Amino acid sequence: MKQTLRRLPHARVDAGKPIRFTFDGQHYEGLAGDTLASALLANGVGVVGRSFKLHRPRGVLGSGKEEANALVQLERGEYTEPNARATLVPLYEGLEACGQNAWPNVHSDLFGALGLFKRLLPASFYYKTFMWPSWHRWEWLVRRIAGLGTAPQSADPQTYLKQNVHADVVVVGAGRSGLEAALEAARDSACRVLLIDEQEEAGGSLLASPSDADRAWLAAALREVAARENITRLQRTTVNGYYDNNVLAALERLGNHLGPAGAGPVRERFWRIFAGRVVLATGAIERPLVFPNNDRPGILLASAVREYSHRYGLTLGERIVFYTNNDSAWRTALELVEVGLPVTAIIDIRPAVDTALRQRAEDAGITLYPGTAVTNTRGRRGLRRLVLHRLTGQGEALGAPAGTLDCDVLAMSGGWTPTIHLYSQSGGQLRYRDGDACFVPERAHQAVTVVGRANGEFPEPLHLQPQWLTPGVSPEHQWVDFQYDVTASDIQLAARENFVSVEHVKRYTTNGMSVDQGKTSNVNGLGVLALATGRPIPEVGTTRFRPPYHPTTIGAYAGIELGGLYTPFQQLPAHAAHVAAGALFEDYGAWQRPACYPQPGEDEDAAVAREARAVRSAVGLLDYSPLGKLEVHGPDAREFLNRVYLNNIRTLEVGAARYGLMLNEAGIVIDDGVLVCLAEDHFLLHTTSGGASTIHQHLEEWLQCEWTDLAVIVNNATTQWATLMLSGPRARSVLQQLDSDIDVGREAFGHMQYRAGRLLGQPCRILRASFTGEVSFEISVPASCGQALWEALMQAGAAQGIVPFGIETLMLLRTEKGYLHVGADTDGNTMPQDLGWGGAVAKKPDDFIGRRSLSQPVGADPDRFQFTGLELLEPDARTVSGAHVLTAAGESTAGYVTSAYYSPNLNRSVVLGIVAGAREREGEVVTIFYAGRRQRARLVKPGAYDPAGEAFNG
Amino acid sequence: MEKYSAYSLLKHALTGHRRWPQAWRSPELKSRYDVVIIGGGGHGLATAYYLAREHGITNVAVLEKGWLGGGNTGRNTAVSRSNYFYPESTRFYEHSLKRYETMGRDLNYNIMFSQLGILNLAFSRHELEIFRRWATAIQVQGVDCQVMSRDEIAAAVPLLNMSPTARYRVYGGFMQQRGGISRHDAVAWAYARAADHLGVDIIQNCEVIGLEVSDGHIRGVKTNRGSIRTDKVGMAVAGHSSVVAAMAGIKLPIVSQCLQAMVSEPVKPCFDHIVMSPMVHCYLSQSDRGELVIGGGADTHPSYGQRGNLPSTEAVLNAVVEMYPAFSRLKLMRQWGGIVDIAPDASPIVSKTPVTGFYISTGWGTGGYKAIPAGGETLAHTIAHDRPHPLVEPFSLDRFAQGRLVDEGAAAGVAH
Amino acid sequence: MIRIECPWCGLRSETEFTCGGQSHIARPADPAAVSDREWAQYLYQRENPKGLHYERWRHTYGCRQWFNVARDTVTHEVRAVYRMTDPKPALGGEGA
Amino acid sequence: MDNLARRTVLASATLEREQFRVTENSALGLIRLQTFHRKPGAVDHLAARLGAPLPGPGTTRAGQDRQWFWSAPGEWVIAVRAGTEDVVLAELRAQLDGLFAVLSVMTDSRIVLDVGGASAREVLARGSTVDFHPSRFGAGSCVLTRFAGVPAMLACPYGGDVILLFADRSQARYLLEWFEAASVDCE
Repeated sequence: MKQTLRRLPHARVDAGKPIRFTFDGQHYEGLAGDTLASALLANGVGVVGRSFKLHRPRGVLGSGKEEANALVQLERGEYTEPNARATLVPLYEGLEACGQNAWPNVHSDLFGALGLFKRLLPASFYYKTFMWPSWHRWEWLVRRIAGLGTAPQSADPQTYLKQNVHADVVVVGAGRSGLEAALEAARDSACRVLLIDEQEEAGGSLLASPSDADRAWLAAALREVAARENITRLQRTTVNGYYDNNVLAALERLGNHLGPAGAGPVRERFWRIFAGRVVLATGAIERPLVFPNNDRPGILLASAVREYSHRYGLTLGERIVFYTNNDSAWRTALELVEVGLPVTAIIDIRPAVDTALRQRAEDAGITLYPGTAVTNTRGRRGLRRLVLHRLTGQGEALGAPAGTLDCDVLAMSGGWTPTIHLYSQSGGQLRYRDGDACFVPERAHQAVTVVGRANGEFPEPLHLQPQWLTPGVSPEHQWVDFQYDVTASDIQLAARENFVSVEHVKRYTTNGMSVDQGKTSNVNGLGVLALATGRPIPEVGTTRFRPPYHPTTIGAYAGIELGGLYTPFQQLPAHAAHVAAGALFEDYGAWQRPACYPQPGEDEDAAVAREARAVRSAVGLLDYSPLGKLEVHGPDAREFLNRVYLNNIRTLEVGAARYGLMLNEAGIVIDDGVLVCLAEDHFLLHTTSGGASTIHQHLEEWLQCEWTDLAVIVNNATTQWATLMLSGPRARSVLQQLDSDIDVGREAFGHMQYRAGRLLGQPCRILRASFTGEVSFEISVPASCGQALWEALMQAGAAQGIVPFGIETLMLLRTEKGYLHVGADTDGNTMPQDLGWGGAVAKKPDDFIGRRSLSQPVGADPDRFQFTGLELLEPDARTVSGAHVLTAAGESTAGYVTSAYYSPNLNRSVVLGIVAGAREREGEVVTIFYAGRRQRARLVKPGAYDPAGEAFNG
Repeated sequence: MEKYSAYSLLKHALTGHRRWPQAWRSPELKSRYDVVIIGGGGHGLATAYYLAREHGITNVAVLEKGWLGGGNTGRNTAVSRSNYFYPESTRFYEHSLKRYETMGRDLNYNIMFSQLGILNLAFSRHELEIFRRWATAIQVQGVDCQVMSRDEIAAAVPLLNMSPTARYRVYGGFMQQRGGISRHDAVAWAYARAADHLGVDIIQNCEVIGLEVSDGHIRGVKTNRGSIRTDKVGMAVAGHSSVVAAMAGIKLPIVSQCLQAMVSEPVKPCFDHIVMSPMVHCYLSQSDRGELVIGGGADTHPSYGQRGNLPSTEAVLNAVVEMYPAFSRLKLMRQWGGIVDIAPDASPIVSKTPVTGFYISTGWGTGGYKAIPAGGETLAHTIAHDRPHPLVEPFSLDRFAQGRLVDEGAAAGVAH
Repeated sequence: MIRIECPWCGLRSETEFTCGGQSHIARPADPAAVSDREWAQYLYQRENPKGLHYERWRHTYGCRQWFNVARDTVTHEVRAVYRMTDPKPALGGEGA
Repeated sequence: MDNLARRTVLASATLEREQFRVTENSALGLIRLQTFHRKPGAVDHLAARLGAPLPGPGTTRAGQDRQWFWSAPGEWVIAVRAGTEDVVLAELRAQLDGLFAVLSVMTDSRIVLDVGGASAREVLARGSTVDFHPSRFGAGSCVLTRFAGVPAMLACPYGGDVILLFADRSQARYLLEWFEAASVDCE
């Protein structure tokens, strides 16, 4: 019956504020304060969803988190949200929702025909069939039918914030017990209290109480909460996870009640809560009763009927009947009568009920059916009639028919399940309490207390008599899990096939695996299983609850750290200059560096070729700042470095520089670079670009954990300095134009030497090493001068034809020259002997990190992959890094191409690789394989360009 | 064993499914077995099945401390693939993949193996080069694998973030079309049903509390349900290997860590492949039920706590939204953790041990599920012949003293 | 989420730390003198107990210091925190 | 040719919202003092020579014309007026002559951000799990933490809502963009 605007007095909706919305394209009107579910009920919309497997027509079952039927597709386009619970969607102007998992719509769904084949589709039927001819032939069909709502097709227009918060006491749930606990804790003004409640407004079940006393109490409590400065209240916030060390995760809904139009940029806020003590006041969820066709629209939980009547002011039906196995539903029925709702009958499976309740019900003119069961329901898309039978004894068997009973609303109560999900996640133990047939907290594992209904403290005794399923009638249509269409017969079948562990039953029948995560079906399922296996419920046990308590927006876990914020880029000191020079930036170990500088009309290859020619013929400038610069200080610095490097550091003189290799303890080459001795107790250690912090941590770990007696301090000075590489035959003459106290003349400053001094008025350090094969100066100045130095050198070099060059050009140049690049030309198996350093190892008198591993049997394998040059035999042939070198027989791998470029300076391919036994096989011809193509190549010494090594002295 | 088929389903429908036989028995524990398998997960059950079928050894007990498939078999993301780098690995996993392709009919149990195809994505120039090396390695070994361009990837995964300005730009990738997902519980149940039918005793809720070893030989097994005499014990207890091996006085090169997986609420089909990426670390597929099945990396600290941890959940979902912006408004439904045993080279250990008659299958790391058939087959062979199966010779326990690690990560050049 | 009391910076979340695995592993005094098997044991063999584990962590995002943690690998409860140079405390309940 | 000009990292880029502000502080020069803290008494010797106690873990102290921040065991960051690093360096070297004390200028390796506004503490709590409540992070507090995924030092030398953030120079741009995204609701 429609009652859009006319609601009962006391209702917490605003009759003065009508709100328009649409469902499945139909226009409706609700009131401010409604949820989509209450508004749909107000408009007499019976069928709001379809079940997952059989597409049974379904109406609203509950009034909150426990809802298993009323799942809708909320909004459209980029704002769409599948599987939204109508009971949790606050109504807002212009709301658009559609039914799901149905065609053409939930009201008349063609897939509903599946219900006719229920017999053929018992639990896990799919494991027993679809094998012929193969699962493939069937899968496409099953895939199409499965699923509920539809995923968005475009990016989320809203964002999500993450917020950390620390509190001494965290209270979850702002019902009566939660409010009491929060106010109690807040008496100590030094105690930071966080009160969290998931509903639109605080109050919990008090919001559905018709009693003026309750409402007054709530108002007063909320006033006091507001007055307490040490209480922070988070409303519309659901605590979803309870992790180790009293860390909780919660989701605050900031904009969902305003809809796409009204919402700000932030949709939800994800809270990480660090709690001293936690109080869980999470209430309890009512259980359905299990009887034939108990899933018909019009059959609701009694607690939901109470909510819709008192909180939302709905009458719901003309004939409201209650069906229960405990006292709480009786009180609900009487409350309804008091506000004038048409409660016509109460059916109770218990033969005897508390006489006082009985008396009050009779006085209210309610027909009573004690010791009676509902054995069937009728009504196509809405409830019309109940079929009743007497129960014998304590309800174990069915007796005589008790006729039929017309009604349009059935309010059922199978008892209550304390909401202990979070408690269970916290590691707390549970105990099964027979009297009320529910699990209650037993022994906590963390600093948490559970209060109120969540702790099994019901305001008045339930006098419950469990009935897990209806005896004497077929279990086939007695639903346990409404969402996934699990019936009592499915659970019995599982037991019959010896799936008797509760986890097996859950997985075999999918009971409790639906989106409501078994909030209404878990305990009933246990009950049915216990009966089927003749075990008491405690022996059957319960499944473990896992986060999230309630499904949680994936975007909220991600927060703002997306796109450019997903992983921080590191920027070069002269970044702006590179942008101005048209750099093509790429990600090199989190550093944003120019790959090359394509000029108008140039593609990447052309740019690299041009830059490479310029460096060989004139001069080029590279921002080399990420070059690792570690400073090692202390009286024991030399001793330490001698243990760290493969090389003998004892003989390194002050002022001298030496190329060195570093291994890990397994003997694998992890880094190389130039080590400079600045003073007896001060060394400058260069690492591969991007390797600086890794190597820094490697050294720190040895100093702090193994050699704690060595007085050594290691600092990572990489970003203190901007380092520019000036390279090419004209490099020196360019540098000479800059005013400095360092003589960079050929004789004064030779290859592999280091100088410190001042350059254009700033401190500077210059290393003469070469990674290009040309004369190179690696010039470091304070980072904030990096851009100025870049500009100065470009200006000074303009006449000499200086060009900026990028990393890809550097890689081409060093490949031409045959210089090893650790990480590219080595892999996680490369040992020094594979690089020709076996001799150096033998010569070194002392132990060093990784040395012992080199003499394990693997180190002597003849077919170790060793660093080599490769010369493609076909003229003008090309290959790629990643191609394989094949064995002589040509059917398996004997190495890889690790660096491959086409050299614009030599006009042929330059190729490096690691190949089995290469150091002994120089001159041999091997086969290279890539993308189905084979090529022939000769193993040669690395270094096609300037083998004599004159250029870098030039 | 009653044959499962559309016909049997129809037949039983007529009697309301009240006559289905048990999938497996619940036998009493005997005092003597020829072989005792510790661990009633996929590997243990498969081992027992192959012992009985391939080697005629049927006096076998499988001891499970909890419920069948309750360990990592029931906690993984159900992916099977053989796109490995080293021949040793590829040979083994390809053998396993072939078994998956025929398992449904071999065991008369539909494990719903969907060969959706596994796509690996590269996010940098360097990674692309490594992927070329990797893909070529697979091809050289004659296994299907195709390198894919940006455009091909964009077409195959419409919801993937292909923006050229994305923090991690997709450079390319490679696909193993035969890779797929299956129903993990079904795999355990299928092997259990088949093994039971061949006479294997499957004992649930039976925890091993000790191993009897004297003069270097295994003699028996002590359980909470009594002692067993036996000369051969196979260990397949992922997530517990160090604990059980210690009962035989053996220390392993293993560290146990927690690996999480999670699923979203079910939605209509929108994701047709299995997509993985090392750099933006998550892997994703959509189950037949419609849930997005999501995995990531293992927690980096040793753990036996089979539960989720918030930081890793956030990290993997952060990666999901970065790669698939449209999934931001979907809801995470369930999340869980399993304990994985990881060897120094992240490769398995299927091996004899210093204790005669004690055989171990461990070190499956994050990839044990895909190895179930081959793992069972090779462990069964190793037990039956007291000699490693050729497929697992490279995966022996003594490879570490040789320094002959089988380190896939190292081969990819990403070890450092 | 694991919360660790850094000996210098105080109680922090695990996301600020790096776990370095088992602690108190003695590097052979003279590596050249040990056998391949002994060297491999030093490199790779680990206690990996279910229960109390002595391990080392680094406050990577804080003071950059390594220190020892005695932690239960099942409950993740941190039983003790001590410096690299401190002796291993006897806490009882060593794991299997 | 002219001398090399220094440039600030973010040039003049700032973030100004009603409740929240982030601006680059280029007035500070930074010096790091380190000693071998595992050697017994090492730290006391330094303090003795400097004639003033050094701030301990989690704290910062004001000295005349400089501010001391504890940044690791046996390690302090000293903030001085930009440009006076060499002077202070020389002075400290003289004071500490003969001790194992490593002094290095680190001005260029760091960005210093002034973070302020009524929402400052709330926004900071979006980037780090440290407790920024005034009762826990007040005047004289100095923490090193993971902030927005990168290592950072946060200090509250004078109390109130004025907080200094020290991070690596190469991540300055990232941090500014992070703050922009994290404070969308601070208008």
